Amino acid sequence: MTSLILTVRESIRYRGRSGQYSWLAHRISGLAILFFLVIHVWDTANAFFWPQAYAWSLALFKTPFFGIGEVGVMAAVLYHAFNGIRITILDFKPEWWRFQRTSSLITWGLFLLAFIPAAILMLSGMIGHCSELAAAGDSCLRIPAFSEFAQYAR
Amino acid sequence: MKTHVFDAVIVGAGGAGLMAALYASRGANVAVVSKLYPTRSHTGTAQGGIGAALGNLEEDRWEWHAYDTVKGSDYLADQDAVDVLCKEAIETVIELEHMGLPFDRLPNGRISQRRFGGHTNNETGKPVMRACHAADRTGHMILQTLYQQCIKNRVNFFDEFHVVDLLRAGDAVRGIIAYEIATGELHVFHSKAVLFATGGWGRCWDVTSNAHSLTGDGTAICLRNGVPLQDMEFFQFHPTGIYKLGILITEGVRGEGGILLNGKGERFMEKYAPTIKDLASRDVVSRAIFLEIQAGRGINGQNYVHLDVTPETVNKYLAEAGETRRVDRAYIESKLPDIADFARTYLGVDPVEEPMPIQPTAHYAMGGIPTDLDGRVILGAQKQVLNGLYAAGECACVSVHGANRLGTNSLVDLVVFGRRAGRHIAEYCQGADQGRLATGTGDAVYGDLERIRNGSGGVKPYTLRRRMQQTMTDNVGVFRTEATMSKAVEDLRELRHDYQTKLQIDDKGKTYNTDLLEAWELGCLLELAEVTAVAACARQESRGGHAREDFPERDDERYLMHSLAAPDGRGGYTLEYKPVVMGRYEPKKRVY
Amino acid sequence: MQAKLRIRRFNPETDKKPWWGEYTLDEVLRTDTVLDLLHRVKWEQDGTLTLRRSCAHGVCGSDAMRINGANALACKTLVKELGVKNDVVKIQVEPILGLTVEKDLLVDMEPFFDHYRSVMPYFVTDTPVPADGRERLQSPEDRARFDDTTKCILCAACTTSCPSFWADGRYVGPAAIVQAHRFIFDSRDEAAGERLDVLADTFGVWRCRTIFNCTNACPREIKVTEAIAEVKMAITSGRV
Amino acid sequence: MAAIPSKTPGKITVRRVKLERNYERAFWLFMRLSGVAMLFLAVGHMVIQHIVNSSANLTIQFVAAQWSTWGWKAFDILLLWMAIPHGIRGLFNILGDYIHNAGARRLISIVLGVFVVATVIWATFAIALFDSTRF
Ligand SMILES: Cc1cc2nc3c(=O)[nH]c(=O)nc-3n(C[C@H](O)[C@H](O)[C@H](O)COP(=O)(O)OP(=O)(O)OC[C@H]3O[C@@H](n4cnc5c(N)ncnc54)[C@H](O)[C@@H]3O)c2cc1C
Ligand code: HEM
Ligand code: SF4
Ligand code: F3S
Ligand code: FES
Repeated sequence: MTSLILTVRESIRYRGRSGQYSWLAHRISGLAILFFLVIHVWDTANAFFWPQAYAWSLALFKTPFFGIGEVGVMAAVLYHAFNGIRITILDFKPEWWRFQRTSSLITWGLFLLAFIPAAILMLSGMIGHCSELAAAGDSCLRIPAFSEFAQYAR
Repeated sequence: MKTHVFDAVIVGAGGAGLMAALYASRGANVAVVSKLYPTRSHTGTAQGGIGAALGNLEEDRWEWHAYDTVKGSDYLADQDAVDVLCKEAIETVIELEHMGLPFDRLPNGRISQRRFGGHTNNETGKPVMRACHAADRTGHMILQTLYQQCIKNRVNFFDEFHVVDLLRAGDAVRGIIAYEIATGELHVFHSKAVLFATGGWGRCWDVTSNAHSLTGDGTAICLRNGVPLQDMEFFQFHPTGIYKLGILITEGVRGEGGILLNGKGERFMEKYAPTIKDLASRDVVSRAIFLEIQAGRGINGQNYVHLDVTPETVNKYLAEAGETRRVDRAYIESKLPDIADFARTYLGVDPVEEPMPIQPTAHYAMGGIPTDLDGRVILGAQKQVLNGLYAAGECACVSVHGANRLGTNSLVDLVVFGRRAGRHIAEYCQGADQGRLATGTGDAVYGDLERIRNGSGGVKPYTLRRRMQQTMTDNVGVFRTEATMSKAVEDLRELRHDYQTKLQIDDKGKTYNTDLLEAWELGCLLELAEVTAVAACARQESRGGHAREDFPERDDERYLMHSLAAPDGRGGYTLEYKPVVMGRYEPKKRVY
Repeated sequence: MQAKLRIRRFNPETDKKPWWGEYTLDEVLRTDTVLDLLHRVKWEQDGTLTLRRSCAHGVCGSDAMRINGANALACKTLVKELGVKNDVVKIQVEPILGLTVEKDLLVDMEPFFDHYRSVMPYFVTDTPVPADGRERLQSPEDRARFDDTTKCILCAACTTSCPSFWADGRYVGPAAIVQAHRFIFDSRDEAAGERLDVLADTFGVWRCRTIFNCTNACPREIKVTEAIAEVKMAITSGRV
Repeated sequence: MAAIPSKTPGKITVRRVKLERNYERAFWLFMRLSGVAMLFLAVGHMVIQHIVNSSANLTIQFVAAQWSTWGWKAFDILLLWMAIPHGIRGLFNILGDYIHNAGARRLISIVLGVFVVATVIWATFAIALFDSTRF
């Protein structure tokens, strides 16, 4: 535990360069994706085992709270993917070590390039969904009731 | 006090100590005691190369190497020892290669060699490629390789144990006392044999290439224990230290074609050494630089000259000399990477683009603990052997360097005589018996250390050290006179008195008390500085590294002799002399 | 110029916890090294300040410490590199991380050297020496393969800058891998397999997450991460 | 004498070494290979599911339509087989950095191992047996 505290504190205090921040971001994004993925997998499996729960969860995920989380997952996946490829390349091409800074910058650049449009599309989709519901007198903030999906009960 | 029992104790883990340890441990149970982690030893800073007449690039013979060494020594070296040095240099360098030392290579796969000051082809008088090297970190590779071999052979190390005394019982040796730096505890190492390999004492001077830890401890301990010190007046000033800092710029720079230039842009070494110019031996070049500066021809009239290794300049002079070889940036960077790094870091100068400001720097102790060819310490003019006591490396004086050491010869000295001493120790320990320790062992040093710890005179060791370094630099430097040296002796007397009576340190603790140890080391420096000044004062001639304005000529009639300095019992030092071992080479006037 | 130093102090005999000592020095030059300043503090102000040092020009590896947040050798870090503002330079000095602090800036190096020793850092061969009694031959190209890693001075700046090492001191660390690399890629050496077996284990090269702090900390400018990656490749491909 | 070339490919001596089998190396490689595979699978999945078809429109019918072809089923199963072991191994690496007790480590590896197997089997069944005609 002490080593965890030390590492976390010093990973912020130590004046490292691009690689240190890339590593922190990679680690955090990896954990975030995993957290989401595990829920997602078990949830999706319900499509077969317990369709009612699955359908309900799909509706639940459309609320803005989850919508924003989804944008976060998108950010995590994109960064983690690009940076993972960067690490892999540096491991397999030792002599490219000298691009440590350039490669980090490229990774962040690619990430932004991919993420900004993705975020805009995702957020506009979400806003569209909310305004549709608002027009119909409903609210996208309303948490759907489980019973609404009884039609999918096994 | 903890007691350890070993056959032999090696004090110091530089090149000499480790080589001796490797050999001694083949036949005896050995402990290596060092105040630094072995890889921190100053051997690691040696740059240019190790000399051996391998003849990998051009014809070379060990006899030529021997002649160059004797000539370089200004005929003060013992020629039997020089023969051993130069002959065994070849097999020892090969042995180092077999231990894995990564020398630079020639296209045909052999060890690469370069030129170095004072090393010549005896037939043509031209510089010869004799210095075997691993870029400009030859010493680093030697130190690493020897340490690696020690690990492989499971040598016992006591790292960060500071040796403070030698244990003698009449004409035999009983071991040493060491201060464990981590805990402040004293340890007795009870042994049949002791080898000192504690390196030099350049810290007596202000501008020096030597590490902070080079304080001559082993040499001073021997002096205190009745070993007269040999040829202490001969201390080498290396011509090319970084201006003000003293950090060494290897002679290898000139070996690769670097040129010394004065304030007028002249290659002044043409005047002082017409044949081999910038590659003359060190004393000659240091004096030349000093004279140029004195004549106002330093750069902008200041106390330094330029060392120029820019491809432009080097190629110009190569062309002038009719050589076909040319250098470029890549070449300089690959042959002198560390030098380039030092210049960039400490001078802010890129040596490939600009010349480097340099001045002579206190560098190497030719004198020290007198030994025979097997590293056994010998006492006085009668050359009586002190059984079980050995010395090797810079702290010892075999003497192969005489009045002036040639570049690359120290590393040879370390490994050749370290090896011989190690072998002899292994043999000696088989026969000798352990003896008994006297009661009260260690009380005296304990008292000394306590006195330093509890001193309350209000004078910090640092103040005394500064004053010592100042007086040594001003008065016992490249050029000396009766007046300056007497002044130095006087100053040093006073400093030693202050050291005894007024010293005060801040750290009274046990754990890692480096304050205390620095003060203890200062005691060694003060003694060695005074011995140096006294011996220098008495030698009324100029020879090698000892250049007197009042006696500018060499005087073979009176002084073709080794000096031996010992305490006179009244707080000062007396001198006696012993003859030099001559051989094939008769003293001649030294011209380069 | 003036220097304001904050030095992490700890004396096990008197202190329960480390504390910050603050010192001001005048007449500091832009070309002074941090070691020069620490010496001035020790010699002029407080002799109890404790650190290791020897050569004072970056080749003995004694004085790795954390200067303004990142590892470096005190004797190779010049005041002018540390951001002089209005003729004042602020310098913060701490011991290196991940090894036990014994006193002030001085840490226990034993675990570090244990890792070093664990990778067989010595030349091994069964091939007899050449019959002519001369050197083993090696082409300049083969020699060049491990040139970079022969420069290591075992200062520990790299290992103690590595977050993986902070997390678990059993990771052999970049310095030991650099030392192993020096032998693995030496065409004369014959124990590459054994060293690679050590390094392929749980606390070997895989703990390196390509963070590059080591490369950036190395005062000898060794391409540490490159060397580690070459070792990883040697293990994956079975070729050296 | 020429400068030492920094690298002359082709002229260096390359030797083969025999190494012990080592699962650490296998995992390390797996992390990288699965990573490369997932660059297409996971990123593709994210783009298709969350952008091309905004998740605002995502319904169980949509999923059913996708899983009516074996191609899509295979895509998702492959992603599953990559992502769960990759992520859990990653988690184990992180935990392993901070948990030094050998026993605790073994326990964690067992728990995580069981979790991977259970998750992968459960979800694989779900996808494979999913019957689109029901929706
Ligand atoms: C910058 C520089 C460059 C040089 N370049 C060259 C060159 O190119 N070629 C060449 O031939 N020579 C060169 N020399 C000279 C040569 O390097 C040294 O003379 C030689 O390395 C000395 O080695 P040593 O083994 O005697 O001692 P060192 O390597 O100095 O080691 C001394 C050892 O003694 C230990 N020690 C000291 N005091 C105590 C104590 N009280 N208790 C316990 N242990 C103690 C230390 O810990 C250390 O391990 C150079 C010297 C310098 C300074
Ligand atoms: C999209 C493509 C992906 C790529 C290219 C990729 C690549 C990588 C690589 C190369 C590593 C190893 C890092 C190292 O050992 O230093 C890694 C670690 C990790 N990955 Fe991924 N990955 C991807 C997707 C995922 C997914 C989907 C998850 C979640 C399930 C995930 C979770 C993790 C975790 C938790 C780590 C450990 C992080 C660490 O050790 O700091 N990754 N990834
Ligand atoms: S690799 Fe560099 S930083 Fe690491 S120990 Fe060696 S010299 Fe120091
Ligand atoms: S900092 Fe550490 S993670 Fe690797 S690249 Fe260097 S060893
Ligand atoms: S004191 Fe030798 S590396 Fe700094």
